[in-house]
Amino acid sequence: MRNFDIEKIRNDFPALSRYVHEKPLVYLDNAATTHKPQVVLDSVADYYRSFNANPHRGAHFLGVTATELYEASRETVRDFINASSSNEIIFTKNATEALNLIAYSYGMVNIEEGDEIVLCISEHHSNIVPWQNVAKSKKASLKYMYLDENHTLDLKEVYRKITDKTKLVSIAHMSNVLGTIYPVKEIVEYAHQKGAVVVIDGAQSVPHMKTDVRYIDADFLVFSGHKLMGPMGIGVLYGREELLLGMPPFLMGGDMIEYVEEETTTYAELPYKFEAGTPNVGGAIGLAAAIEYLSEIGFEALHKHEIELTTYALKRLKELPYVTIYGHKNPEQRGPVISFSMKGCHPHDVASIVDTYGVALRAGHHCAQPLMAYLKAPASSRISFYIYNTIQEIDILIDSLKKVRKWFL
Amino acid sequence: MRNFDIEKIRNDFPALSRYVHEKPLVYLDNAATTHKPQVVLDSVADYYRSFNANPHRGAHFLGVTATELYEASRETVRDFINASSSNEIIFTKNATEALNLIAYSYGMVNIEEGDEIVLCISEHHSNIVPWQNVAKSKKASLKYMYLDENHTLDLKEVYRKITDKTKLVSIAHMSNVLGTIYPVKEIVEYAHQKGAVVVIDGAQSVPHMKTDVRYIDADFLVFSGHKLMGPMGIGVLYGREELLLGMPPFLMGGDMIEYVEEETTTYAELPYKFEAGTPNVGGAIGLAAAIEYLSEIGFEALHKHEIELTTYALKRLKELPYVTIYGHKNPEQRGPVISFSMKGCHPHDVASIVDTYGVALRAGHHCAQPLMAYLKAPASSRISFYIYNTIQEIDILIDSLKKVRKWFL
Amino acid sequence: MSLESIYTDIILENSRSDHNRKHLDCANCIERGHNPSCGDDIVIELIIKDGTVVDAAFTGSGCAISQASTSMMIDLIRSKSVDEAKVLADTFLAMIKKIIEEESDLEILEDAIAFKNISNMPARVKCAVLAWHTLKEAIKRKQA
Amino acid sequence: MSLESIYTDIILENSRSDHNRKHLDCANCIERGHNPSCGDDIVIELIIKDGTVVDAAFTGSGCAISQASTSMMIDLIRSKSVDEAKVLADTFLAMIKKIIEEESDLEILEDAIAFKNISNMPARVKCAVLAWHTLKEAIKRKQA
Ligand SMILES: Cc1ncc(COP(=O)(O)O)c(C=O)c1O
Ligand SMILES: Cc1ncc(COP(=O)(O)O)c(C=O)c1O
Repeated sequence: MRNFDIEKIRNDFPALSRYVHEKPLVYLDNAATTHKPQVVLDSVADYYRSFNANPHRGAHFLGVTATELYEASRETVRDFINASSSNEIIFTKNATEALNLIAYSYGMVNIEEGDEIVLCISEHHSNIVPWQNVAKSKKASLKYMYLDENHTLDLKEVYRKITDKTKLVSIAHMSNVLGTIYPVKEIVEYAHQKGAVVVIDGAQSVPHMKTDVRYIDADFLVFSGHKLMGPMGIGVLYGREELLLGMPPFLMGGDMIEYVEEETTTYAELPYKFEAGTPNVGGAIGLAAAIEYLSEIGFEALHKHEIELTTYALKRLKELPYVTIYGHKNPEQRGPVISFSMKGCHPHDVASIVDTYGVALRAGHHCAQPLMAYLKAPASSRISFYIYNTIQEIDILIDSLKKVRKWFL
Repeated sequence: MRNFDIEKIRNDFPALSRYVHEKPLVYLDNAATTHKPQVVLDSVADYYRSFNANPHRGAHFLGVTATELYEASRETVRDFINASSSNEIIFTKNATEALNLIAYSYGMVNIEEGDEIVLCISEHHSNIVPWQNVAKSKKASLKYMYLDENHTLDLKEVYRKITDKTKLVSIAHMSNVLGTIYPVKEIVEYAHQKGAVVVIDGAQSVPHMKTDVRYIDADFLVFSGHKLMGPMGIGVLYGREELLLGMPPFLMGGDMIEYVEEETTTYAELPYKFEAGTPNVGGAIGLAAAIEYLSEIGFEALHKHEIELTTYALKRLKELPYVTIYGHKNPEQRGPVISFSMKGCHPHDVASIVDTYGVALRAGHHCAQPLMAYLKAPASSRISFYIYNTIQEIDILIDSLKKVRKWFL
Repeated sequence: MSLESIYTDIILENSRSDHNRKHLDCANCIERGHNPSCGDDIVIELIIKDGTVVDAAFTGSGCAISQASTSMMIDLIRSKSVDEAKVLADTFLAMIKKIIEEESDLEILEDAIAFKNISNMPARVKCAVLAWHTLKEAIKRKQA
Repeated sequence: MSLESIYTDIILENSRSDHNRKHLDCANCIERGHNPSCGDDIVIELIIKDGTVVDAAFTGSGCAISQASTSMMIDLIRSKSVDEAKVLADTFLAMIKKIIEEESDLEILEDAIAFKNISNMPARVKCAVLAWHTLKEAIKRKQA
């Protein structure tokens, strides 16, 4: 673990020194996407400047090197989430593609009429719509686990909803709206007793906390590089080898085949079976560089920093009587994501006005409409922190919220 | 059109000045992937350094700008292929995903038992395996158009294979093995008479020749950014608006929805309906920069240069009595791709040996096993040129092939 | 960009004003308009008789921009002919797109001219035009 | 990397030699091995009697490396016991992976030591090991 020097860290991120509307950027939209440290940008550019080639196909030096770099990135990811084998790491374009891959290649094949798919009400659309599609096609039913008054998930609700009919449970480890961290290990254990497989949507959690797929005993885990300081266009699907082996391929084409004849095709081994077409080698290398950057800082230091920010932000927000905060009150029970509403000011007006003070936050349904309907809040404002945010930025946020309030008084 | 100054162009590509095995790199594997000019790398890095955000969701400045840049890239692509509307331009991760999207969302829905899907025998696996899957699922049949002795496609064969039963024809505009340019406009016209839709695989052609989807009257066109000097991880699906409107979405999740309720979802308008999850904004910007770079040089100058290279390469290869060249003898009838075999030397040995002289060429089945089986050549060596290759590089190639020959005498 | 040019007094006042926010008993032309991406969701209700918008009102929720724009539109079209309402909508949309910039050509929009600068806040253009697109859709359907 | 260290005379000679390239009339152990990505495709045929590889041969096509490696393997295992053949295969694979580097431990491979440097040409490692993996697979199946 390297010494947590926030000034030094901020200097690693070129975007953070920019100005917006003549104010220093205060970027509090990290749950949507994170900024990239210079090392990530450099590692991608270096790859293109020195080694760019189509991997897995070339006997020439660039092709061999591109293959090695791509596979080394896979190994970095494997190690990062402690998978048993790099055969279990499939590169996709984002978490959404990974969830769709599971829905098409596992869900459509294994879920049958009358089976149940269980989700949490706070899922992101990417972890709802593919399952609606499976449920509809297969005449299975979709069941939601609802939240308690702390906006967290009571295990009693888990035991109620997961039954012998449940074939698949898919749940985010951390809600992108509420920040709630769900007890996925307990959910997996119970679901496995009931014979269901469990998909963990790690889009929000993997960037913020050590994720050990073997400890959680997850069947599948997905996440996106761009929320973890990596480039856009790269995501990860982890799947237990045994499950992946039994699944038909999803995207088909170059690189995922063994033999193609006019009428029939045999498929390549894992992980290539699920990686059709020219892969995003630059993206994988950038993701690996981001993981290395993160690992150098360490989750322990990151967690300490984020807890500090979240605690302080919750405290300051609570000082504003016109603000309602969603989600768990205890910062230890949540990730660095806070949704709130302001009496008399619509979230979109909040976002537009604080933007003129340089503050980037998000307003809307956060791709979680069922949750918003459940909370009876069509929209909310959301702030979300990462490694490079500071206490001073929270002060600027609070000042700007006070100014918003003035407009609407 | 800017003056075609090969020295200046080569200087734009950092990778071209590198050495391989202590020899200057002679990169002749452009049909696999192309190198990137510095402007492309810069435009991507600038985006991340200055504007990085999740588009379509933010009211904040970075989000608005990311959206504008992403949509401006879409407009650049629209203009590049002369589509009527930017609603017809869907960003994917590569050509393979685009072909799969068509196969799943159009093929699986519109092709029925007894229907026929027509391909050319020279298709890339990415344009075969998805259709095998549709044919198998739907009990439709797959028919191949075979080549004549010039390794081109006689229109008589087209008229023979496309019948009233044909629902879909999918064909590469240019073969990635033979370089053959197929008469796609005539094929589209005939297929339309027969009531079939036509998919053009432009992965090889779009980087080398002006492609006008309205002139060709294509129903669908796909291509990949990385073969056109753009980054990896970005591809394009063009579809006629009328067809896209009628198709169900493929990948599902964030950004492609209108309303999500617990049980049901309504989908967003075009093009968003087909773009689930966080898009590769950096990739789209890089692709647009590559298109602008290419447009500045102009297809006319590019074509002139490539014809010169292809003509010279064919002439020099013909001087080697132990070399057999595949594909059309007339350089005007083909793109800058030449496959060949050398008597007594397996293509993989050729590739490994010329690699030690700095020459990068490809050996193998080139993801076109059915073609290779048809040609009765399990593997071939392939060279492929782009904007930055030179006559001197062809001389180095020929010298290195002579050295290969010596090893095996 | 100055916030004052967007969140003008007139817009803020209208966003808070509830006088057009109601149901009409005998509405014969009802249209829903929504921006799924930000959640603005309104329903406009019109009573059209002999080519005239006899009365108009709206319900729904959204940001200050969308609510003010809707309410000001309702004020403007009430008692106007359907054709005049259409011209107003076209003029408003042309103003936003900066196709019409002459003050004199915009006079018919009265207070709704206040939205002239919304294009300086691109993320909010959709909010400002929502009601007007909905109106055009309503009229088109009524006349079909 | 020098080409001479890979395309050695002994490998080139063996790649051209056809003396092991044939079918065996009474083969009782036949195994196909292939590298789909590069197209190398061989079939090895063995006659195994009382735990001994009485005869061996191969057919198929591929690059010089794969063909030479296959032919040299056939020469090496002919008349050896199945257990010795297994040890040879393990030793060869360990040599390629640089797990065994001592010359003295590699002596049993005789001329096949010529492939020692193939890891300097990573794209071709698969070609060199194809026959040996196929042999191991063949023996495993025979013994199962
Ligand atoms: C003709 C053709 N079609 C499709 C593809 C697939 O492109 P990608 O691998 O970028 O998806 C390629 C290139 O590999 C190709 O040459
Ligand atoms: C919880 C959760 N799941 C899935 C996603 C989808 O990620 P992506 O858009 O990168 O595919 C997101 C982020 O948008 C998310 O927050």
